[in-house]
Amino acid sequence: MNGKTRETVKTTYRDAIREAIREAMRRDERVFLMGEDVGRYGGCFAVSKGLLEEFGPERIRDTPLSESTFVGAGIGAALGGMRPIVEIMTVNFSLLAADQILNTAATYLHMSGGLFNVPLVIRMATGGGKQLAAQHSHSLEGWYAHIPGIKVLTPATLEDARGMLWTALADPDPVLIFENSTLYNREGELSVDAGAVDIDHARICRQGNDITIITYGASLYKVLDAADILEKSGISAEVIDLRTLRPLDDAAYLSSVAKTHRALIVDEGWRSGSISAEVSARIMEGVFYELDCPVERICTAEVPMPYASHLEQAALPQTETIVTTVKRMVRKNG
Amino acid sequence: MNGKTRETVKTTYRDAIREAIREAMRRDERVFLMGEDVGRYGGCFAVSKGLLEEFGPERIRDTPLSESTFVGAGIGAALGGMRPIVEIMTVNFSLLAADQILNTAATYLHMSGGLFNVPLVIRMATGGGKQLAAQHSHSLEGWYAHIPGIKVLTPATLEDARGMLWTALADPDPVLIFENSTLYNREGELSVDAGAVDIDHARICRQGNDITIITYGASLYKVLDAADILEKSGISAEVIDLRTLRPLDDAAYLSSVAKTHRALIVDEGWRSGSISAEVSARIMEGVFYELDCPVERICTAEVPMPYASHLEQAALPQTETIVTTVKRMVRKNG
Amino acid sequence: MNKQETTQKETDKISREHALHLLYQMLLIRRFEDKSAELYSAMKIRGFLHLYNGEEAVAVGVMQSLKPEDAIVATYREHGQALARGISAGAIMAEMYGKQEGCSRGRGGSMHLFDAKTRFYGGNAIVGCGLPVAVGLALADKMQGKKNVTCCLFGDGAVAEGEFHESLNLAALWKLPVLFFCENNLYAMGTALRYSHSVADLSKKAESYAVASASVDGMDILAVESAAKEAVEYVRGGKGPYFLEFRTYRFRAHSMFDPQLYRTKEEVEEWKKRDPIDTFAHRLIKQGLINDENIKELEMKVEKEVNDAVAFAEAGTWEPVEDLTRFVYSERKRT
Amino acid sequence: MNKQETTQKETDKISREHALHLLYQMLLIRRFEDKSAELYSAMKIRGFLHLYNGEEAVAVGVMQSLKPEDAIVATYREHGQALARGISAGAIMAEMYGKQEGCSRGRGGSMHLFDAKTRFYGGNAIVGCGLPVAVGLALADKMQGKKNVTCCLFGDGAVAEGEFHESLNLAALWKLPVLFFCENNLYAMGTALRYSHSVADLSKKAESYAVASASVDGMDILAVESAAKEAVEYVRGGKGPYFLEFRTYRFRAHSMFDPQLYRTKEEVEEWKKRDPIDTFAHRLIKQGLINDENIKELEMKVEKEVNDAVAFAEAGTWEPVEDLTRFVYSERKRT
Ligand SMILES: Cc1ncc(C[n+]2csc(CCOP(=O)(O)OP(=O)(O)O)c2C)c(N)n1
Ligand SMILES: Cc1ncc(C[n+]2csc(CCOP(=O)(O)OP(=O)(O)O)c2C)c(N)n1
Ligand SMILES: [Mg+2]
Ligand SMILES: [Mg+2]
Repeated sequence: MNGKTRETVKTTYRDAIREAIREAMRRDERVFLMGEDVGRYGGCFAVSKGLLEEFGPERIRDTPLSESTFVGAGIGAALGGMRPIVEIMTVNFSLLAADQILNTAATYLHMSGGLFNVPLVIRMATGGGKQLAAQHSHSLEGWYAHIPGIKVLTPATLEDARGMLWTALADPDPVLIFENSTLYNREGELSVDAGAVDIDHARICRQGNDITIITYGASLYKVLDAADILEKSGISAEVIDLRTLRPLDDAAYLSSVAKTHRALIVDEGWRSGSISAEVSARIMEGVFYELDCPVERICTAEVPMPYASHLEQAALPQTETIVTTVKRMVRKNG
Repeated sequence: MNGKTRETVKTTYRDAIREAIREAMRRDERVFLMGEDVGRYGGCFAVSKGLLEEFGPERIRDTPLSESTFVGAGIGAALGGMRPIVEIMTVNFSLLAADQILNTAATYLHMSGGLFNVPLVIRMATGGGKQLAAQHSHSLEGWYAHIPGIKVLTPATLEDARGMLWTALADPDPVLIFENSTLYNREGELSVDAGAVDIDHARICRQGNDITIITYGASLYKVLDAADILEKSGISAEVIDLRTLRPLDDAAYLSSVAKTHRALIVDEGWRSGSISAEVSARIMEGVFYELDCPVERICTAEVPMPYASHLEQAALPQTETIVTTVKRMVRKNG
Repeated sequence: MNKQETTQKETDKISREHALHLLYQMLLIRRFEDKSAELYSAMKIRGFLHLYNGEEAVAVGVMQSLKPEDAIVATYREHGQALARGISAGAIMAEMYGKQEGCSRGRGGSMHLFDAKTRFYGGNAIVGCGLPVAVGLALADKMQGKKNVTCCLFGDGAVAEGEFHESLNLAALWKLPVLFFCENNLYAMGTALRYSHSVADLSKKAESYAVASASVDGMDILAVESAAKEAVEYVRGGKGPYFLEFRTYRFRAHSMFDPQLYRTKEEVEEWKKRDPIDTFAHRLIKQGLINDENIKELEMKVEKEVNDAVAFAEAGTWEPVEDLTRFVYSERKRT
Repeated sequence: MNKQETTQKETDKISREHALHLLYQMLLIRRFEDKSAELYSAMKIRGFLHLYNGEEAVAVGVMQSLKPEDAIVATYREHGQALARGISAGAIMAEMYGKQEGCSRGRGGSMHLFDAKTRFYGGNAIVGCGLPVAVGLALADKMQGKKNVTCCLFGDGAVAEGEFHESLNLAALWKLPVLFFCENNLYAMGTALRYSHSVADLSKKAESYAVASASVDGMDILAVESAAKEAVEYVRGGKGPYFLEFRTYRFRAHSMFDPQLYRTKEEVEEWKKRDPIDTFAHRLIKQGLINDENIKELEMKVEKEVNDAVAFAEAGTWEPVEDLTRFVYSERKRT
């Protein structure tokens, strides 16, 4: 949003992340990047391309295939005074490191009675839509948001792609950043002086009065498209990008729903026990008496992701479904 | 409940599970038990004590410490025609096998387009209350319930402890059974002919009119105690034991809430993104217009479990909190 | 023991018929892979596509010793294994098209080929995840008194994962009939072996579990075949697992998104001189077992089989969208 | 190399002062553990309690070569290491009481002792989880040009976990200053070594990662001390990681819930003949370095230290319940 008033440059989500890493490494000697193929290959989604050449293999570290250990080593390096950025190629592989994330990274500060904090940043690609099937396509960021002791960031915009990494690196505790892989090629304008962003607040991306649509990550663009379409039908949707899934910025969406009296949550995760369930429950708890109709959710179908494109697209939340759902919610309860 | 009309025997939750394993192994040659210390040690919670002597080391298999591999081997053995019961000592350790559970067990049937189902049963201890601190005490059953492709059972009663295992073994797909470790010593009467139980339905454990309290696992007893106390104050609570967290039996709790118009969910998991959030969201979606007041939740505090008893007890849901919460909900909205 | 060279003797011994069979299978894989790459560019195939060019001798050589009742667990780079195991090229191609006539109904795609008839248990795309599954399949066979073996294929990269360690230990401890077949193509994506393993000689690792092992030239179909045969006999004989390292090379990129910054063109060219198909064909011709004409014939047959596969895939149908949530849970009850 | 026997020469060389120091530390651990067991029965200590009786020589011997700046990563059976590292008995006892004066504020308990001053990074109760953390600590030291080493202690059971494999490989590949110190007490809970590992000689495993290694008699304090010293020098010299197997035995049950069905009383008695404290004391007396009177004195000093620890724990206070959700996230901002 800064782009409109300041000097901007055309870039992509991928490049924004790369520049964030580059600048963080230039500014702080303690920062380094570690993960599978981040160096010589250039990163499986080309995020770290060129960084090896600039920083060398000591700071851009290709690891063997061993997710549990290189995440655990990230914890140790963080404890030892470094500021590691650990890249896990894809969210599904992070399950091999789930023990280190939940049982170690998230508990260390607490188990030690406040002695040892773990300033670790873990980045990973998430999400479906690229026909990568059932072992490469899930959206588990909402699932990880269940865990106390970690923070969960889901940058949707170029500004957040660039700025959240810096804020995460300045955080004393473990931060997981989920990059939806369909966003890497997304182009846009970014302020030349874009820097660290706040990670404590959700953002109202579009003002509206009839309904609040709450979302995060790649779904944001589907929601914004839906809001454009709805506008033509005279429905004014307020759109909220949660940005951070743990901790949730309750005030942001509760006050919006208190204004619009209706809420729809769009979530690329599986429905049961999703972050959308949590947001719905909190709306219930926080502003029940303001609601004109039940909060609804549009999530990914509860199926391991199918390869075939028509099935995969049917599984994911879509603009059209958002439009028809909102129309039904608003009309029926107008 | 059968116990009241039929011949019963006094037993414990632990023994009920052991007898279920024993009988399943006697009846079906394909069934075997595998896990750390299930044999010579007798099981870390003594569930399998004596089974090695009866069935020998071929069918009661002590494994090396290697959660990912012995769970994966369970998947393979299931694919190969056996009916393995894999024991993971404690839910926290299951994270070492999270990849095999989510990426393999839960996806195989789907990835193969229906060719290969995985009739695997995984049992594990769950829950806090024994001062085992931050790496042994969590309640992640609700978290696992997020995953399509698996079923999640949480036996609370002796009948379910005994009967669910058999039903799980007859299921063509992976089933996770979570045994709350505070229940193992629980004593009670069990029908001598107790057998397989249905796992598709929640159970109304107590009829009531003023509020529906929905829970599962060890919290059931706290809820039942609370209901007794509430009765003395003239509040009639309906108590539902979910029994199965995936798939949820929506009809059971929705129809109850449609009758009582109030709902409280008591869940030993962490709050954010818990199964209680899902139930709350579904109540919102299903019977919003029947609600007299917002659905509330009592969950475990969002903190890695502290060792000190007074802190641990403060973290867990307690009868007293249930009582005061219900009183507030009913009185305020009477 | 090291089986780097096949002796002339071994080549001499094989029948003309068998030689043509091996050659046909390798040619089929090569042509199938090239066609897949074309179809990827034509956007008929999507997702991740990992091709097997250069490694054909491994899959073909290995499958010769396996019986129909044996089980196979492969990786995401498994077209070659699937074809050599006898899954029809059409069913594989249709799978990559995402058609319901595909061997996994179009749900799996290139990385998840499955087949019940040939006990082909994937197509597994989490590196290392197939090893424990293979151990379990072997355990099931052993407990049921079956004489089957389970053949688990995985790459050099997978050897670094913890599951390799756990699986070899468990299989050795329980003396299970598993073939751990490592396709060492020197790279895990863009990470060369020397950056993945502190000890580059992978068969050394097997020793620390007391698992029998050998290394073999994976570019030499006859060397592969004989080493695999020996391993299969050992394992089927109840002596426990066996680890074989096949030294091979992938000629193409890791997947379709790989600019190959991590290796030189010269290195690739050097390895191409050892092309498993060319060298084998050459040898057979030199021996007078076959002639150029025979090869032409094989190539035409292969061309037809691949074209038929594409036609089959093109003619395939889309699974109805209404069926989206099928195959999450079984529809039948257990028997 | 195998260091099973300490030569008489080595015993001769040590000073009386050092001998008394070693003896004191071992006695302190022994008494502390016995007291802990008592307090467990008295329900002052709860949760899981894993005692170190019989293994004292390992912790005490190992710590002698470590500098204050070095880091330690231990398991849930870590009272001995914590005491030998210099964490006060009172802070440990208070921790087990769940008091806020405990070294982890009562949040961790017996399995999670931590101390910043001595770089004692737990107290880790997921078997194997400490190894990657130790690798990372060593990486941080190396990247910062510090000459520290990280000492990672773990059991024979942990060697079977995948993280052992991954961690040794990574440490060797990156030549990191990690001491992998395996306390082989022959059992992982109730599972004897032969049921856990297809190759019982654990130092063999180190070889397959090209990690320097040795096995040493863990019941002999001087053997432990000298082997550890050598390993520390090697690692501090920048040569990469080192694996040491300490052959030891736990005299007590695995934890307080263990009926010990998996081993015989005779076996335990046989090992008790090699009690690291008795044998060392005996040797010192035989040499005339100390006398019975000295031992009495030490025992009284130990008794007092343990009693003071209990008194400290008893006098400790409970953290207010209102603070329950503290230490989930840091309260300070990063500097
Ligand atoms: C657990 C896991 N980590 C990372 C990946 C991404 N990935 C896919 S293939 C591959 C390289 C594997 O190399 P190797 O085992 O040698 O097999 P090859 O591709 O060479 O046949 C990587 C890193 C993955 N699929 N699974
Ligand atoms: C990942 C994991 N699995 C299982 C356990 C339960 N458990 C605690 S200690 C232990 C045995 C470990 O044996 P070993 O490594 O030899 O150490 P020792 O207790 O003998 O010192 C087991 C199985 C655990 N804590 N973590
Ligand atoms: Mg490879
Ligand atoms: Mg041990």
